[in-house]
Amino acid sequence: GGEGGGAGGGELELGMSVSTLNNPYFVQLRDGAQAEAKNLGVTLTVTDAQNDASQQVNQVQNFTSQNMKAIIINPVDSDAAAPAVKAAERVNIPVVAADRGVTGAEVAQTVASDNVAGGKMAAQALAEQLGEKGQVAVLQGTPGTSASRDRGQGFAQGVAAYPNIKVAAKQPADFDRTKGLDVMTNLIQSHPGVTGVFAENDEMALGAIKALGARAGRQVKVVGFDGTPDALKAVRSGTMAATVAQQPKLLGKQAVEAAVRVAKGETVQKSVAVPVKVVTKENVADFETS
Amino acid sequence: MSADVLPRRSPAAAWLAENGAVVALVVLVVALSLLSGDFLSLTNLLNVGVQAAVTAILAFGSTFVIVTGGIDLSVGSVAALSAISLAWTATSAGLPWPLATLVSLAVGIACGLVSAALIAYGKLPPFIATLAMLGIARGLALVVSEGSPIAMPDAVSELGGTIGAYLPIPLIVMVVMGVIAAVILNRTYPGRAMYAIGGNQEAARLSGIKVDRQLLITYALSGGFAAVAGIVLASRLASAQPQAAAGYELDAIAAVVIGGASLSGGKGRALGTLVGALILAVLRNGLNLLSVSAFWQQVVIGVVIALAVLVDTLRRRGTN
Amino acid sequence: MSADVLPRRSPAAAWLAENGAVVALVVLVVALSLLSGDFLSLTNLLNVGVQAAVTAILAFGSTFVIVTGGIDLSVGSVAALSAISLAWTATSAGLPWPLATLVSLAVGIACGLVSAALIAYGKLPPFIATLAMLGIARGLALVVSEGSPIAMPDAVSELGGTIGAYLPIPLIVMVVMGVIAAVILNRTYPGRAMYAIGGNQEAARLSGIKVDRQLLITYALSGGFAAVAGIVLASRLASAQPQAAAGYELDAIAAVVIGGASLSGGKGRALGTLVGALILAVLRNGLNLLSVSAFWQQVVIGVVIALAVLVDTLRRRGTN
Amino acid sequence: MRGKGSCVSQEILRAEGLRKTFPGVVALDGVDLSLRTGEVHVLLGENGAGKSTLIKILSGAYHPDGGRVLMDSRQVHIRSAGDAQRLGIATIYQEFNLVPQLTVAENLALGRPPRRFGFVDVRRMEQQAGRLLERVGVDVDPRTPTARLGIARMQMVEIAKALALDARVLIMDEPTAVLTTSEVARLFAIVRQLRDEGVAVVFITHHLEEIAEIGGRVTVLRDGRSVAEVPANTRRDELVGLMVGRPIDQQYPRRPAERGEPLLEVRGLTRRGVFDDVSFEVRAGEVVGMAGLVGAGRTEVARALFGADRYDAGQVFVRGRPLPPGDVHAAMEAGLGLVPEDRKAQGLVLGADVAENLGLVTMRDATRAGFVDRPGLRRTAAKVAEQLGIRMTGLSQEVRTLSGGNQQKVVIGKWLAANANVLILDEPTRGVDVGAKVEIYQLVNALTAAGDAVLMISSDLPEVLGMSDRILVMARGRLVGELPAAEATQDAVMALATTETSHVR
Ligand SMILES: Nc1ncnc2c1ncn2[C@@H]1O[C@H](COP(=O)(O)OP(=O)(O)OP(=O)(O)O)[C@@H](O)[C@H]1O
Ligand SMILES: Nc1ncnc2c1ncn2[C@@H]1O[C@H](COP(=O)(O)OP(=O)(O)OP(=O)(O)O)[C@@H](O)[C@H]1O
Ligand SMILES: O[C@@H]1[C@H](O)[C@H](O)CO[C@H]1O
Ligand SMILES: [Mg+2]
Ligand SMILES: [Mg+2]
Repeated sequence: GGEGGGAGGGELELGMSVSTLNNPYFVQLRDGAQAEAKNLGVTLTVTDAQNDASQQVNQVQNFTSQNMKAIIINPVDSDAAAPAVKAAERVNIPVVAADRGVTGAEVAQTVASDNVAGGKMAAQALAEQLGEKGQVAVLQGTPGTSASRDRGQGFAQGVAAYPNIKVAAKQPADFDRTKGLDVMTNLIQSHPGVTGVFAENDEMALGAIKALGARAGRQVKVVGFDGTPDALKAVRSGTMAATVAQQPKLLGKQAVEAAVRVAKGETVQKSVAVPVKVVTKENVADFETS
Repeated sequence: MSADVLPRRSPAAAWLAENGAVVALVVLVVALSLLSGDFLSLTNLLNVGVQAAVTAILAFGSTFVIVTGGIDLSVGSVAALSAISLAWTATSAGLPWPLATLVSLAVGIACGLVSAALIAYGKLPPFIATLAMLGIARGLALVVSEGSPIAMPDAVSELGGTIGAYLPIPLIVMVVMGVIAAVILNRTYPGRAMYAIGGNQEAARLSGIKVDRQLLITYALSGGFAAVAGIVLASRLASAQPQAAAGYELDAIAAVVIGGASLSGGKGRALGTLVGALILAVLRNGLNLLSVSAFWQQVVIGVVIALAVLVDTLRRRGTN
Repeated sequence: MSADVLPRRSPAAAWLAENGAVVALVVLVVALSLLSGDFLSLTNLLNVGVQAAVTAILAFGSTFVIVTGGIDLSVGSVAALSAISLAWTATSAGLPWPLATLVSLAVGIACGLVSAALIAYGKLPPFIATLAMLGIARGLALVVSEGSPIAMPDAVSELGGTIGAYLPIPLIVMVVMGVIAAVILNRTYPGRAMYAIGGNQEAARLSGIKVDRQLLITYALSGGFAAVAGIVLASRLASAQPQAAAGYELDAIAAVVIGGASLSGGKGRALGTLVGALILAVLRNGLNLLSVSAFWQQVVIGVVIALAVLVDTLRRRGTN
Repeated sequence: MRGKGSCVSQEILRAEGLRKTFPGVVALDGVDLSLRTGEVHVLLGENGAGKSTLIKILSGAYHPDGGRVLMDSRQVHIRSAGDAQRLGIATIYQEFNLVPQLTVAENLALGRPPRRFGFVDVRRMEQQAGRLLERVGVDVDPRTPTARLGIARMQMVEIAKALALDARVLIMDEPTAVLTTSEVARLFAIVRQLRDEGVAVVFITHHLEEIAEIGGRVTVLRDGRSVAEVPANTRRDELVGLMVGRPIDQQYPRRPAERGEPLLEVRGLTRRGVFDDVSFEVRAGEVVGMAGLVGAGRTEVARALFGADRYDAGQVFVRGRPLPPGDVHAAMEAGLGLVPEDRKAQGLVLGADVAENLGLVTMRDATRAGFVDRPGLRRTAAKVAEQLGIRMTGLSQEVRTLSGGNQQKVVIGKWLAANANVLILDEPTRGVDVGAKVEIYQLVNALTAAGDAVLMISSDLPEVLGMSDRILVMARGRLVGELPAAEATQDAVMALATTETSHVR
């Protein structure tokens, strides 16, 4: 980390477009970014694209109107972010991508956790919990979002290594806790033999745990994704077997750091992979304070 | 009076004719029972009831509004704000839970009153007034919660559970709210006034109905019902979420309209609304049981909603 | 019979009186210019125009529907499906882009025709028919794209760019579509029939207007406009996304209603709709420029929408 | 111009055994009608007899369940309004079929605007509209939004709209119900001219005196059957007998009551541009009639004093106590009641049933602790319906599906139960058949005998003359005179009504 160049940072203005704040994960990402901005003495304006790629383009456009010195984009969709990034580049404003990459345009730095890798790790974690055999259900995120796509793909790759694990059902629950609850409730009816659940985010995992009731953590192992505070609590209490923790605060912090440096004309690494880590009961304490 | 009165239909037939959505629901249930062996179990049917509860309660509230010829787009947001208010006042402000629950209801009602004031005194179209409230309530829910879920007090979370081993409380709450809605609509002055206003606002006014005041009551009821829905929703999750129930307004309105109400007002019944909400819940439940793929689900839901109402309108034309 | 006609107001005053949203827009622009130094630059104003374009084009299409007293909830989904159709036929099916564009328009129009058939022949309420189409079109977009974005053909993506260094093409498309909408509404038989149907459907029918056929035209236009909006949207992103424009139906309807139309039909103008769409775009742009915090933005947008329409209704009451 | 007699009139349209049922009711049950060129054929029948249903079949709005229609001796199937237009049948419906949001010109050209290069030719449309309006003698700018017209001028626009079709068969369903004497004269002149040009006119009216004046033959409908075809000069009581099945001895059975204290006092009521300095009083036991030409402002005064509209100056007292302006509820509490002139727009909840509508005004009083005594309201409704002889399948029939005259009875009926002390009746017998009119007049008598008061606005001069104790005449927003019943004649009233005063409008 470090101060990133010392004096004269006071007037520096940065813009950050977050894909959505309707999710605690991104709230943490924002919090990390804001804390770091305060720490570095720069002004950070955060906007919420409400999961709408075109609104995000608008917001980046507006940042250019405001002459921001650098822009952090947390893409709603990796492909769709390219025109926004290009627009910023045209007026020579450097862009840092956070949490998700941008395909089809150059950014100064990508600070991200790898969702495909995360999906694979989730498969491994779940397999371990299940003794490498059994039926699993997958709760999918909002159809068509890159996070759902990538995690689903990673999980499928990962689970392929375990011939005795069968994916019995895949149903969308839109990254939403209530839907996670309802869909899981229904899946228990049609697939009573399910012993493992992979939810593409923690919100759905927490809903699924509600649906499973006392069976969660005992007969049925649930693995989530994100590492939100509620999920960490669930991991500690044993109802959630594991979650693939992203480190949203760290992502936000590093993105701001990088943005400040590129704004001052320094060069930065093309990509920083913020590791995703599997959180289980054993190591949950390491995450709870971060 | 002419003697040429045709033979009257039996009461059951008359009831069916007015509640045509019932036919669609029955068809759906039969079809799903045949397609999926898991569907027709007691547990699953109770599940469906629970899953319908939040939408149904929101929809009962929307029924009042739609009967007056209005629309309430804010119910999902108001539900979230009310739940957040409960959890926040109980947790951060340390209020005892019964008080926190009252606060939550008051917040819901207040939201309804603000919308109604904009409509009655500001002469805003209900669509705009409640669209504004949709944004305001959702924003406030996010502001209060700082974007993160807040745990619900345990006592309130019981609401998400069961009585004994089986009987789910959300189901009971749904039925109770449905009965309240039916009684209000059928038996009380405000309820009857809603039909008059929705049927012909000017005629209602010239008949001495205080339209403005009745609209306040109507939207306050919608807000109050939304608060109850929000509390039930949060209890099921044991956590109040600022983004909860986003987009539920369309489901609620759809339930009311599938249940036979008209968006131009003057028509609608609580029982119809319940059937509408059940159709939506049965549909989603069934698609899960049948493991329909994520992408196709939306297509199927769309087609079935259209068919369900089509059955009704075609049948109605048949009898006429 | 006497010449009981009130003195006519001057044309400018009459225009203002009918397009009250203009006043709200002007107030908003002045306020934002004072509050933010960045607002009143040419670049920013062009940005606002571009940002309004998609909503405005969808809203022009919705204006037709709303004038007939209907509602079209499917415009966002249809926009996405049309864009996906274009990208898919151009990429996977290898169609040349002009043909792919035609396919895309045809898909939009077909969606509108299906909704209209359900309404006109199936007697479904427009809310239900288009809610069904909302699900169907979105689902098909996901099915065709398998959930992933598809790159737009480069030639079409140019639409998202500028003519020369400054003039954004989406802005031009918006203006052209607006003019087309205005001409259709004011000068063509289908346009005038829309007002007649929305004003008094029975009178329209008894005057020999083929209501069913005109509804087909109306919703086909809405679908066609949605396709254009979808293409513009995808061009701006250089990628057709199955999730694009989700929820835009509410923005589109809001733009139409803010622009002075009534959801009960018979009223509405293309120019008003444009102003409505601009108000929404200016508002979002301004709040970004003012760095209003994300959670508060929704609150502020809600309040300003209510105020904008309130200004209009109060002013109108003043003049009457 | 060909004379009436010299015209070789031949049958142009023939209906045989028409039958039409609605759920729960047989509206037509074997109706025959024969229509010749160059005749005015009157359809006569009680409210709900099936007149409107019959003409709606001829105009393509309804499809018959049985029977057939022949034109020029060939069977035709009229499936839509378009079919009827092509066959040369134009219809003026009992209920307005105008689009309030559109201009007068557009309504006149509704469904077939003139086009140029595929676009609507607004200029030509407005010119054509101007000519049509001139023909029916209505002085409005074709660009006026139709919603701004009063009800009478809307009727004239409807008439102009039908004339625009240059039809061979012109059907008019109670066109005179909302017109005043001078407009009726104007309309008759037009009808005679059309007749002489060979147009076949079907004319429905409840004003029996109009029959001899304009009609040639009369077909009488009763309970959905055609019971007689008689010449128009048939004696009035004979017509009534055919129609109602019993004699009616006195058309205007006013029994003056003892006059008491003033119940309603209006002082200096003014609304700028609409009415000016209107003052009058109505005493207990009195029926005060209010006459005037269309647009004189009678309706506006009535609505303002009832609190339905605002006013700029003046005051209203009931039993000496001032009423707060613009408060319908307060006016009702004080004992006022208003039967509005436009039943569809202001009087009825069309989608609700008869019981619901009849209980609308009394619902508040039937409420205990928030709960409405609906069975009680229903009992009252049944009584009122019986009293007024409302023809319906039952109290649960949707008001929308009642015949026009029966709808009007419902509007009046809902105030009967309310025990208003001062009842304002705005065009109360519009569209009501002769038998039912007498019923309504008896009710007026009963009210005044009980010490209540009635303010009766009517464009039906014989009715005002026959039923009022005192007649106020309005012209152009001012009260221009008052005539005691004894001195009032049609001529005296008309002389006052056409007084040239300075406009307030
Ligand atoms: N759509 C409908 N549904 C049910 N009943 C109807 C419908 N239309 C008409 N009726 C019934 O048919 C009968 C005949 O009605 P119609 O309107 O033809 O009477 P009318 O002779 O024109 O009476 P009026 O003089 O009052 O206008 C009435 O009893 C009426 O209630
Ligand atoms: N300047 C004007 N421009 C347009 N319309 C007008 C104007 N002045 C009056 N009118 C219309 O004329 C109508 C006046 O006729 P109205 O029927 O209300 O009067 P009235 O005295 O009650 O006559 P009646 O009862 O015979 O119809 C008003 O309702 C209004 O719609
Ligand atoms: O990465 C994020 C988080 O996992 C969130 O829970 C859902 O949206 C995804 O894009
Ligand atoms: Mg009739
Ligand atoms: Mg009048």
